[in-house]
Amino acid sequence: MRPSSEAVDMLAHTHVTDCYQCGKCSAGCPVGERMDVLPNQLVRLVQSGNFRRAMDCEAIWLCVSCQTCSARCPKSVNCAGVLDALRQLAVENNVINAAARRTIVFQQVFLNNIRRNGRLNELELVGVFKSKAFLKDASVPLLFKDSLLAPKMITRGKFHLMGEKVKDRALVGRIFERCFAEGPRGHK
Amino acid sequence: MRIGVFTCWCGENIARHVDCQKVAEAIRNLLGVHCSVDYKYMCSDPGQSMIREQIRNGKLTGLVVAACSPHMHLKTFRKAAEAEGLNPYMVEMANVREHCAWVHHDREAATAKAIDIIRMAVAKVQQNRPLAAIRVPVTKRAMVIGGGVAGIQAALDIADAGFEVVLVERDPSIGGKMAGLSETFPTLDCSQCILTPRMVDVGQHPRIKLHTYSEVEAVNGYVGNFKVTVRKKARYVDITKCNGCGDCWNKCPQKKNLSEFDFGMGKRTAIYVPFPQAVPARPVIDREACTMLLKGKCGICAKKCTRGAINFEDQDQLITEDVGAIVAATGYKLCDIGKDEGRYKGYGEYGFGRYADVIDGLQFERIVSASGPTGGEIKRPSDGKTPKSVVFICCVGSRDDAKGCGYCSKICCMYVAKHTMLYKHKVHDGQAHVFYMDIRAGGKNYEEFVRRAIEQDGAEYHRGRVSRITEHNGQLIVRGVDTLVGEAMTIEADLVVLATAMRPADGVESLAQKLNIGYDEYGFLSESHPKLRPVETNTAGVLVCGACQAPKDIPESVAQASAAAAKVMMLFARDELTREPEVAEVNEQTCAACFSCVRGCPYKAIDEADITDRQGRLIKRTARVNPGLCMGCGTCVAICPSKSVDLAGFTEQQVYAMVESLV
Amino acid sequence: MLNDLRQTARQLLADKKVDVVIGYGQADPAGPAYPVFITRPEDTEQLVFNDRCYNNLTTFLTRKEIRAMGRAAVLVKGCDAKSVVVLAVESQIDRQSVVVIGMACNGVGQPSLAKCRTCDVHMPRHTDMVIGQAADHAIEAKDRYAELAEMMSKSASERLAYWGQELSRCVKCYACRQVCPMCYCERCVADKNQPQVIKTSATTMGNLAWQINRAFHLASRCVGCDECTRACPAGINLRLLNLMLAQATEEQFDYRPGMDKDAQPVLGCFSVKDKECFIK
Amino acid sequence: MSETQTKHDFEPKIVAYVCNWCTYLGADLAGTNRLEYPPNIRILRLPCTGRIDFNLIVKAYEMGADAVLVSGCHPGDCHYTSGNYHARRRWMLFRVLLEGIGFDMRRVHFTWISAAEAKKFQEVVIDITEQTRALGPYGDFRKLLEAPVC
Amino acid sequence: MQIGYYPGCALHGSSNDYERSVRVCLGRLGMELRELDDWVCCGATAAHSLNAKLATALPARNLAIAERDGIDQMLAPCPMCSMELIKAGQALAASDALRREMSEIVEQKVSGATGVLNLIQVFQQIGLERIQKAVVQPLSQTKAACYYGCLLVRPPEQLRFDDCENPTSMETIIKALGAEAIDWNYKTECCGAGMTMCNEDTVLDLAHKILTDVAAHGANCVVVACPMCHVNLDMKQADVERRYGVTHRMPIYYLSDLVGMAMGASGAEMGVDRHYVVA
Repeated sequence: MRPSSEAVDMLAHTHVTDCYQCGKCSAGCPVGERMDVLPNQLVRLVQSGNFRRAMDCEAIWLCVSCQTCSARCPKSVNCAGVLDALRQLAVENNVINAAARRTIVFQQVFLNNIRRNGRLNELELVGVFKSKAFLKDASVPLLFKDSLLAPKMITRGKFHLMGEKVKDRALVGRIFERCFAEGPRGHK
Repeated sequence: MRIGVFTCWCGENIARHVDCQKVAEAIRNLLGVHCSVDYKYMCSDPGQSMIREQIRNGKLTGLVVAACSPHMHLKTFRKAAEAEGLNPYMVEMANVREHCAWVHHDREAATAKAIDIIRMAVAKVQQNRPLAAIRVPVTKRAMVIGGGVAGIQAALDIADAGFEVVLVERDPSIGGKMAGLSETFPTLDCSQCILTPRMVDVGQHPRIKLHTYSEVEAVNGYVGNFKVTVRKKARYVDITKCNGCGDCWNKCPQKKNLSEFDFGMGKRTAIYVPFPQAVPARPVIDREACTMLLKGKCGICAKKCTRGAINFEDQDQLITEDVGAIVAATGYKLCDIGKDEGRYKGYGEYGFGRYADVIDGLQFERIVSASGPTGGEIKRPSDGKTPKSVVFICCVGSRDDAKGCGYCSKICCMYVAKHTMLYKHKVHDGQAHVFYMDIRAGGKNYEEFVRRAIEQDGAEYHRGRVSRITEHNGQLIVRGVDTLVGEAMTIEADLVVLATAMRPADGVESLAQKLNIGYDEYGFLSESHPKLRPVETNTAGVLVCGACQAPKDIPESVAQASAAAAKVMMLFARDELTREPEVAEVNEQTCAACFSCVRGCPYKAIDEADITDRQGRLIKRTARVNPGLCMGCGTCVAICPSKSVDLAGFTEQQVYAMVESLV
Repeated sequence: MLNDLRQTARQLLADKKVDVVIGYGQADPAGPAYPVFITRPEDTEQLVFNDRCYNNLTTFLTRKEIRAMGRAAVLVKGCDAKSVVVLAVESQIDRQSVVVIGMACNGVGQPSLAKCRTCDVHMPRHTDMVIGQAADHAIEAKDRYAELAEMMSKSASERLAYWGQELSRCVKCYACRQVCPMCYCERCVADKNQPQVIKTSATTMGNLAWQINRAFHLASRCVGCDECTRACPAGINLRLLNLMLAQATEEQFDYRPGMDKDAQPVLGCFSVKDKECFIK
Repeated sequence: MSETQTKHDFEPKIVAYVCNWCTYLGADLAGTNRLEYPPNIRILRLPCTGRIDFNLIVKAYEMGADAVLVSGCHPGDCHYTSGNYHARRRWMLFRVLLEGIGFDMRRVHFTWISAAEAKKFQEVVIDITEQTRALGPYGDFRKLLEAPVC
Repeated sequence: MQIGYYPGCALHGSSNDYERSVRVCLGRLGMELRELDDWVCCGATAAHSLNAKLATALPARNLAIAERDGIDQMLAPCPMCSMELIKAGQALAASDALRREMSEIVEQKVSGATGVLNLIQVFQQIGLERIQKAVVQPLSQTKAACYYGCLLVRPPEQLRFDDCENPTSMETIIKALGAEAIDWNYKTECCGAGMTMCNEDTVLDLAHKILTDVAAHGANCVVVACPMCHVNLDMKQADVERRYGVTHRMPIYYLSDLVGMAMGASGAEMGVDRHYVVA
């Protein structure tokens, strides 16, 4: 799906044109202070078709999906959904900046983990993510930091060392296959 | 019947595509047609003279003019007929210009169609019956509902023109919202100074009958002849005996009731006068607060009253007023954003109702007003401290489809600017911040006024909305954004004032139903035409003005009130009204009294009626049309299963004759 | 059940609560029951109730002759009970002054009439009392219109041909009008001649115009007692016409006449949200 | 150039029941704007669509109409506030009956045309005329008209 | 009383203290949990970020199992799981086409009719009176800050059980236990939730703000009903302290911990000893 405001509307189930730029989304955003482009500005970029800037900013990768912006929007624009959509479009269009990389790798590792096990194997997740992320971005501290916590976690019984697996893993595999059949986003 | 048919050439307009002579020829042989002539310009003086001559000489009893659209000249030809003593409703037009000559260029086909059109008209006119215009007497007395600035203006205008006015006000005093305002934009003149003399004028006017603490219970009748039932709520004070000395309210022990006039910012007693300049300056007992009425204990006011005006046995009274016109001026209220109410969702994120120092615009008016609970000193509600930093937030509830209303409340931009100025004039070291989305200052001297607030009085304007207000150690933390800078911002404030949305006053929908007038999805009363009939409604004789129709400021409300008053005077300038006689009538012999028509009539013009014999015994029931209310749409005709209703001018006979002429 | 019925009727008459009981009598146990108008307590032994009690007796409630007899009690089956509701809504009867005796019913006719096969009101509703207990019958809404679905599966010209054929047999005897509890007009539109709304000429068109009028005047009012169909000497299946409008009324307005005594009637009212996909 | 200049084998008869305040004025405006359309339509002016009884529609076919147009004000614009809403609901049910008895629904048309929609009026009339012309005379119905009863 | 139970990955992994707490607490209240057979992960943020269809299909698989096994109500103690299940359920209920498509993908008929409840709602179903009656050790020393975070109350169109700006349902329960619920400012602010792994900076910053406001309003503990909130406020608390040079020492309890302890369970029984910050 090429970037267009209709594409964003569809992905986010919303009407971006409804936004009248009051800024309430940005005012309430818990990470707004760290964003290079504010949520209301992102919506404006989508409105005016400037997707390159919208996809290439750090802000969309800082979003914590807390839904505060959508919940308070006086025009019921699903702002959090717009950021979700921008992230999807960025991946699809290969607009991957440093901020994006870690998150994308994490999410891919996460989904692969689910695809294999049906449920999350946290130890595997941490391990694979840290090593993969390190290969792509040297600023990610390798295993060390969390491994400081790991012994404590194990003593507290907070990890299944082996992790759990669902019985019908074949079905999980087929579900993934069907969902990815029409492209990485699940649709044409 | 002796029908004359007059086919007009309209110069070349009709004659170019329709062979008018051939048409006249063809029509001449129709049954009932006495004469059929064609002429170049029927509407011209010679044309009309010819028609009149034919009526005279040919003793015509019906007339068909085949020319342009009836919307163009039907009235012209009806007048001409009337001048010759022929009933105007015996005249019909056949539209052979707009519906034929102008749209068909095949001369043969157009001529054939023109003949068909005229045949239909001839068939109809054969079934026409003379009709007499309906005359209804006019009661030259008006009712104004609502005693705010709009109602006051309308009442005074009508009364000064020499007509009696009944003014009905729900609250104990007239004055409305304006009586509680501090100073008014863009001149900063004192609201009470300009309004209270007008209130006194109303109170003393020989032709204004004032019903305060009263509400409209029911409305019957029609233009010129309304019967309005008014509920006068029990006041527990006989205002004819009371002289307003104040002994009662000064001694009342129930002092902790929130004052409605101060929007809860001040307190009042259980027996009270809403504010010192009230009209009438007579108290009322709040039955929810008076311990005598609640528990039968106290009665101090009665003991103190030297004139015996207190009456705890007082009851609501229903009175009926006959009036010829009604002006609705019920005004507005501010959206209560603290709680959910139907489509309006509470603004939990602003903490209104939770934090004492988050107030609305009208509450701020009382805080800055010299007559207010703080005597005009700006003190915040929680601890009485003078706020050094005040944040004003625009568009709270307005322009907010998700939680409030989609429309712009129109007056807030101006009064927020005014608030910042009043604040700065009183707290010189204070700082006012405004969060706005757009500044809408269209009006004489309005834009200049807003600029003054910013340039001279130093209000800080930030373009953006506020997302959340929290409280920390008595400070309000306002989290907003300045979208022009592109930065979220946090302001620590001592007081936050929300410019909340203007909504129609409570109960306006039920009043609209009683008056049989429309209202929009928000409850604002509907005018008849947004541009050309801005104070009329779809019910003749009912007018609207002020903020009950849409958000408005004072000058607009007053202008509209005078406009409504002028419409009332127009109505009262004549002794009787004439109405088109094309109204429905029930055949009471065949009516089966199923009353579907009563349900369906858009004007509530059909009543259920009893037919009785001389001894008063019920013979049968029937539907009956009130010709004063009927507007002639004919919906009842189509609804009636036994075809016992018919519509004059478009009777079943007439319409069937037209269709049948098409064979 | 029969004893209860007779006892109730006797009591109502004896206590002067009513002046007449409109019920069913039967001379030949194998033949159909017929309406009887009982005015004396001792005559209540004539009353019967069985699966031959076809008539919708509520039609008599609006008849002048019956009104002249005074206050009435009327026996109703579940289907007939609905017409009482409609008559009250349409101001034709004062519900307070009529005693409505509901009779539990498992259907009439042998075999059961079409309406009984899709009936979901074997226990009458909105009555003053119900005598007896009916068996439980589970009916799905779509079953009510199954017969119609079959007809609607034909093409338009086939349907027109069918109705042309059927209505060519109509003799305009107005038996359908006579038995219908909803046809209470003092002067039927069919008898109006200035103008003549319905053609009187002996062509199928005149019959069609009459049946269109009858059916449409019953739109969202017909309770489906099917008396018109039973009364038709030509055996025209008038029920189908009524079903068309009943189905549309139920689908569009979620309304079934006579089911809810407080519901607003469908015609003579409107909603701004009414569908209008057929209007360009 | 225009449709009407060509001669056709069959010229349908079309009856239009229109509201005085919208569609009638729309047709007036079509005239003022000289918007040409086929001359097959005969317009009957009624105060409001609320006045249009279903019997009038039946009557039109009885009188030999090949198609009928019923037209009034858009929802919300009724001169009498709600006549068109009543009409809309009635037509909705009436159509069901017509369809049920096998009436050719391509011969009955409902539209909203405002006083300003001259162009729409023209287009509607052209459409209906052409469509009806293509359908030919309503023979099935004529048969009923003439068929004597058994 | 029996109710379906969807633990989700967290409760079977690093937040198994939460599962233990929920099981013990609800068990004492006579609520039997019937764990969903062979449930799969809800997909969490990763699914709806990367593949919209998968974000419906994974929850649909779980809803299909629930329908097959006749479970009409199901507790999902993790708000993330709960929201994903609710969103999928609502989407399924609203669209014929989607029901058909999803039934094919998950190879089982699914209609989306199963009710999904969060922990607070389950307590509400049990009833305040019943909880109150079960209290044997009123928590009179506890001054709790109830922390809802984001996904318990947002998006409000989907989750309508409490006021999204000023929720009070947890407070009501806490008060029934004899504890004091303090009013504070950050109860619906986000803690960073799923960013724990990939954006630690943000998480520490948000957690710090929350913990600071809690302390400023005089609370002596925080109550949560979300495994992610717990991780960010409890496990990461030491990091917050180190980074901002402050001492919070603020114990973070699950709502079920407090209910359980008020009913007489020991801290160890509720798994409180496995928390990082110990009271």
